Amino acid sequence: MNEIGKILLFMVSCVLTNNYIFSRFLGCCPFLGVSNKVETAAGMGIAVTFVMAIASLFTKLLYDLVLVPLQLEYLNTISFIIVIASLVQLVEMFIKKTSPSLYRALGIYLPLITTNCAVLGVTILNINSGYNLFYSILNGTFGALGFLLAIVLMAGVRERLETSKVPQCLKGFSGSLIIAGLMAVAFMGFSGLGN
Amino acid sequence: MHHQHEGKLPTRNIPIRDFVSDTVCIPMGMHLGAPSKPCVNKGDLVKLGQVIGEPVGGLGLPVHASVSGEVVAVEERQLLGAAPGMCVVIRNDFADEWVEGIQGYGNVETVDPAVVIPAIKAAGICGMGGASFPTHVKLSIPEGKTCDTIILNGAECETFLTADFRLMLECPGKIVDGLRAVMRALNVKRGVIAIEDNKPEAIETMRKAASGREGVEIAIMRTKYPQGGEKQLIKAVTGREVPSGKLPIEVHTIVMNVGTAAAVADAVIDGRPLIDRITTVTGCVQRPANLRLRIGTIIGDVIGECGGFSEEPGKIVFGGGMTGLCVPDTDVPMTKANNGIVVYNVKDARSVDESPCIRCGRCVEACPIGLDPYRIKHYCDKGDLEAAKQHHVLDCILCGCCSYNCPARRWLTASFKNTKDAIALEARRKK
Amino acid sequence: MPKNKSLSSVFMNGIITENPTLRLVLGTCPTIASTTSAVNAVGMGAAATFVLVGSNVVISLLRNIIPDKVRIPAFIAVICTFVTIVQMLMQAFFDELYQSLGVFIPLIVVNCIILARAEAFASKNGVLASAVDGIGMGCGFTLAITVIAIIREIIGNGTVFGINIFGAGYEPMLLMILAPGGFLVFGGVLAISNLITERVKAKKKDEKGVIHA
Amino acid sequence: MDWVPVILAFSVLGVIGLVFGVVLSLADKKLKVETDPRIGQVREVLGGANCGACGFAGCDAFAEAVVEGKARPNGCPAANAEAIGAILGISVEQGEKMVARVICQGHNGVATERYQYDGYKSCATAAGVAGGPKACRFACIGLGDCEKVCAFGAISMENGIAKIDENRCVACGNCVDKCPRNVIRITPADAKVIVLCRNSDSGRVARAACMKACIACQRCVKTCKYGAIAVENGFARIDPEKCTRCGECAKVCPCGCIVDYSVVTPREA
Amino acid sequence: MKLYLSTAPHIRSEADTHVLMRDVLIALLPTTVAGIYYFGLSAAMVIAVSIVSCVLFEYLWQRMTKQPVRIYDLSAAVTGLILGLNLPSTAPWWMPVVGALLAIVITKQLFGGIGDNFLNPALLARAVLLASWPARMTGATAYALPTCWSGADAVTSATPLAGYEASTLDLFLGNIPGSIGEVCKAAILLGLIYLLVRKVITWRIPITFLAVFALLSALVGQNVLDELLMGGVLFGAVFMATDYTTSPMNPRGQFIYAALCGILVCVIRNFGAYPEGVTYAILIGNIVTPLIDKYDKPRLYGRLKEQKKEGTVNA
Repeated sequence: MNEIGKILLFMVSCVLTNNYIFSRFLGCCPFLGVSNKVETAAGMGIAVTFVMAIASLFTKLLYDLVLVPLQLEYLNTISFIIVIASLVQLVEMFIKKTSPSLYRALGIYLPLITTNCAVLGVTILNINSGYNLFYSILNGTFGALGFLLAIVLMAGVRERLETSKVPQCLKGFSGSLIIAGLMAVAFMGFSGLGN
Repeated sequence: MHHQHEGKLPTRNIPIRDFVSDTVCIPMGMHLGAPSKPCVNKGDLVKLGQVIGEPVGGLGLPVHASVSGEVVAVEERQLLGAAPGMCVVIRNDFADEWVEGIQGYGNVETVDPAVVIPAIKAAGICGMGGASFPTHVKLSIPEGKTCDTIILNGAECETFLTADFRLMLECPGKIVDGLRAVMRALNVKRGVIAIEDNKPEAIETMRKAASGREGVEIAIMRTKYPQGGEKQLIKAVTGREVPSGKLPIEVHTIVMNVGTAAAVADAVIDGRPLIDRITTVTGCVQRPANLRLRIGTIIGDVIGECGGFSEEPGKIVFGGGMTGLCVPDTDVPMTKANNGIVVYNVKDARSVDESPCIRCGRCVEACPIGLDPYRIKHYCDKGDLEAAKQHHVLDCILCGCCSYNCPARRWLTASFKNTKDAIALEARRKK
Repeated sequence: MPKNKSLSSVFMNGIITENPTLRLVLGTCPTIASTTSAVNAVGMGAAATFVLVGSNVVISLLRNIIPDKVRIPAFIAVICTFVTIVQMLMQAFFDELYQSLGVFIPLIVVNCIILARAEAFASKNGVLASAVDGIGMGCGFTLAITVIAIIREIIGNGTVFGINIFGAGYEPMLLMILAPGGFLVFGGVLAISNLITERVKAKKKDEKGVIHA
Repeated sequence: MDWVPVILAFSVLGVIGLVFGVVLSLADKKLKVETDPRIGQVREVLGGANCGACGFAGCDAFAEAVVEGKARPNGCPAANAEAIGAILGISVEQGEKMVARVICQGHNGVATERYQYDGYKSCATAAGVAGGPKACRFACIGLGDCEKVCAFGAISMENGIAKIDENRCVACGNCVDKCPRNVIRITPADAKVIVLCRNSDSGRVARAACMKACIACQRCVKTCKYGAIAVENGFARIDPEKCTRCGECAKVCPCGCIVDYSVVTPREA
Repeated sequence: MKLYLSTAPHIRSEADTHVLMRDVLIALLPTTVAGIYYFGLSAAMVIAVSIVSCVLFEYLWQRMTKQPVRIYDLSAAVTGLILGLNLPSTAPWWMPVVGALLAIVITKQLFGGIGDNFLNPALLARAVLLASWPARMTGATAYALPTCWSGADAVTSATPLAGYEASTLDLFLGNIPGSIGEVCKAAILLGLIYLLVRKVITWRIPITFLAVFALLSALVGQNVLDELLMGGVLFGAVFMATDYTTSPMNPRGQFIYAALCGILVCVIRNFGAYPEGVTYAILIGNIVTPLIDKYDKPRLYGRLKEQKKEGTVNA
């Protein structure tokens, strides 16, 4: 298959087949926490997409240009986290400045992108899977789009369930986890796509 | 929405007949707007057509004695609304002697257009299709607006009712006269009598009556509830849509009921005030009928005239099945706007408890306005007025289609009415 | 948190009152990812406990030195160090476990539990208390994920810690050790824990009510 | 021991930290937005029920208004005003404890029913259907409009009328606004002796409508030694200022429409 | 004489929840009969166990949580029947029971019961069973041969679905191996006609679903007729994608949803790891439904943009 087809399949598999939430379990905290309104979920998803794409670029460059030549590969975790934390700070300041309402809605979850394991996860996976720079960025961007898709769908379902008579003990995280589980069952249908 | 049965068969072919009872109780608040002020006292003798209630405020209308006789009480009675209303009770002496000074203008084609609207006001006419809006106010076109079409509503899409149908069959000339009077008064060139296609006889009769009359045409519409709703009627006849929150005059249209037009003809030609109207009495009564009833006739008497109940009654409703109002007992009087008395047996009267919404989407499909009734209901139940408003609950015309079609038997329409009232109340409080 | 709390109550706090997984719902990702088998869960729990104790102790030691403004980056740096140590240790001694837990070992860095304890407890309490808190929280985490893992392993594979318990006739429900099973079992266990908490609360309230009346 | 990798590691991390530190501090200056941390603190003290009793659009808005000095700290009936004052560094008085009370005892079987209401379960709707199902125009309709608006779960429907849990009630007044019959009143919590009827019809009509209706017989007025009771508009009313909570009036009331809450608990009443 | 009073409307349509569900059961009858005819008593057993356990779980749950018991609305029976029809006739007794637990308790009741589930209960159950016991659910190991099987013997050729080869007529009549309910297309069409005549469903979802699927299958070069008749496409489009609760409310949304399902079936069949994508396609459609409902609004009367212009022209 030609290169473009390969890239397309890679994108599809990043978004659907190897969805960060439903098949890699990365980024569950914001997925469960910031998914009660579609609009805020979309905002969170976009913020994560932005951070993940840029983080993939920076960490890959850092790794290839600094850590590998200096034989300091074992420093990857700590140096990546510094990069991500700084990027998140920047995004946070930016959102605070431009959209206070979005900032209020995302609340404590913005700084939590730092500890969003999907972001650190994607940078480490990029290295572990041996992707080149281009594929790293693709993986970061489309993986994050998969996260965006998942969190927006989740928010849609949860918004709808607001009107339902859900038992008390299933309100909050426990119910969200079960919704996520059922959604993961549906997403199994995508397995095999793009591989 | 198509009804499985329209309930019109029992009375469809029964000619109108008169019924006069020995006591009438005439409410002062039969029209939209402030109730009239009684101007007679207990013990007074009144004649037919004598003014017994004087108009109050901008939407006020006079009320006339519908029988001659002695005033036996002027008191508050519990009617259909939330609060009790003032009523004048008259014992009929069956003399039917008209009060002096009743003077008509003769032919509607030659009458001075300027006298038509005052004559309508003096006759105490309000919308007789159910809304009871004072007709002279409706016909007063606000500054800057124009009217090019007057539509007479002969759709009678409501279930059970045949009063307008019989009126069209038996008094077609009067209806056309009324329409012409209004057209001349407002200098409107086009008058449309709109009739649903399930009433071919009425279409035929009206067509004959309208032939040769200037600017009068007949429009045939598909039988589909709520075709007779003001907004739906305008859309069907003219293709125009009344903007949300606006009156029909915004699209240069005025809609009147055929019954109102007949009353207008009486008022203009003979100077006769509105003292009676045609009403369908059907359901669980021995002899369903179309009766010409004096305003204020107690419905217990009406049911007696129809041979009494045929079954244990469970519910008595003024108006049709989709929009009618329930009465608390049989002591309630007829009003100007009441076009039907329908008696339900106990089984049909009972409503089933609401079950959970199954999201079948029938309410969405049925809504003639294009609302999301299932969603609005949720906000209404929660008391979230703001969200309900955002989902356009104020555009609801309360036709009842959503509730009718709901398989979970949910009270959609009632909750919308509730919320609309609450929003209006809140707006008033803020002022 | 009062300073004079006994060490045992600090310890029990982590296991029951503020169980990081079931009460605070922190660290959901490793919970779902590492509960495919009981062995994985215990391994993950042990690794997280090690990091938790280590970072808690170090941060508690440094709590008066680290300036307030840069405390979070400093905490992360400390945690990172311990994670890297764990990574190397596991690679050296438990390579199989390390391979099956994969990317989730370095991701202990971003496990919210550890940062949350550093911020909420270690930076305000003494070394010993912090160490006990680390052990308590670590045990709470390990216990919770092991319970989830055992449920998943029994239903999904018919085994506990790799030991077959149902015999050959049992047909395991594969889904339980796949992705959705993780979400569902975690959700279910959480719901049951909520239910128990609710009941306990209601009972307490009732007792109170009786006293008042 | 070879020290080079160690120094290298430290310096690499140092450089990375430095670079991002400089970028961040620059960005911080450029994108700075001031927020008052006290808003969050006040918000935490408020219950978060968003009941609207403070007159603001929810708890967030109230917290902001309090910190900006646009609202009084004791404006929230649900929160501890002193706690808010402590955050703001000012002293405030908590107002007198008020509770909402249902001025009606027209339970099923006590109040006469004119017809069977069989529609949408809402008091406002039922009140509009020929004056409501109960013969008394002043009675609680009992379909729970107040229960629905209560953000504190203090109201329940029992036996056809509303019941208020005074421990949960914060007197926000939402139920008062919602009731189509104005049957709920905000009263001082310590006003223990209350006339639970406001039927202003004549005694005969009132009695026909409800067995526990005030018939304006004046017996309580005569019994009261403190002149605290007056019959106006056809029903008795106790002035809480003058009332000493002696409960004598409750004992003589022939209709049982005066209730002494210090003798009967609200649950039994 | 004491009257009952309420607000309007005073009349209601015949079709309440019970009647609608009963109609669905009737529409499923031909399919059920055909399934039992082809696969014999074991199929009847699977279906019976499935229905009984679904109704039982619903009853027990509602009793346990002190809700009004609503088993008489028949929704649990419909779920049970559809679940049973989704299983192969060789399924052991415990599979429909586990399926019923998943469908009724996990998918439906945990989220509040009828009308509140966001996934089709029977489909979710099928998907879970398929993922858990693939060999028991699909393929040559699971599918019994119909009692009047006439095709080539077993796994000789590689038609994508079950490893059997059959004529188009056999595909249509259901004389092929497969899940109990999905084999007889003639019976399914009969059910579709009944549902349409009784106005239980509209044509929008099933026809759009099938049309989009057929179009895409043609585009990727498959035999359209065979694709339509193979597997559970028809059964899914008629009985499962049309589930009220989990499909969009507004007509336009229904088109979007059905088209999405059609596309996904084709994609999964042709490019995914599963030979049969109907289950997953509809589940994904269910998940997207809340978003469709949120953003797709019917057009409001009186909110025309060109209103003003048109008004002045007429004046």
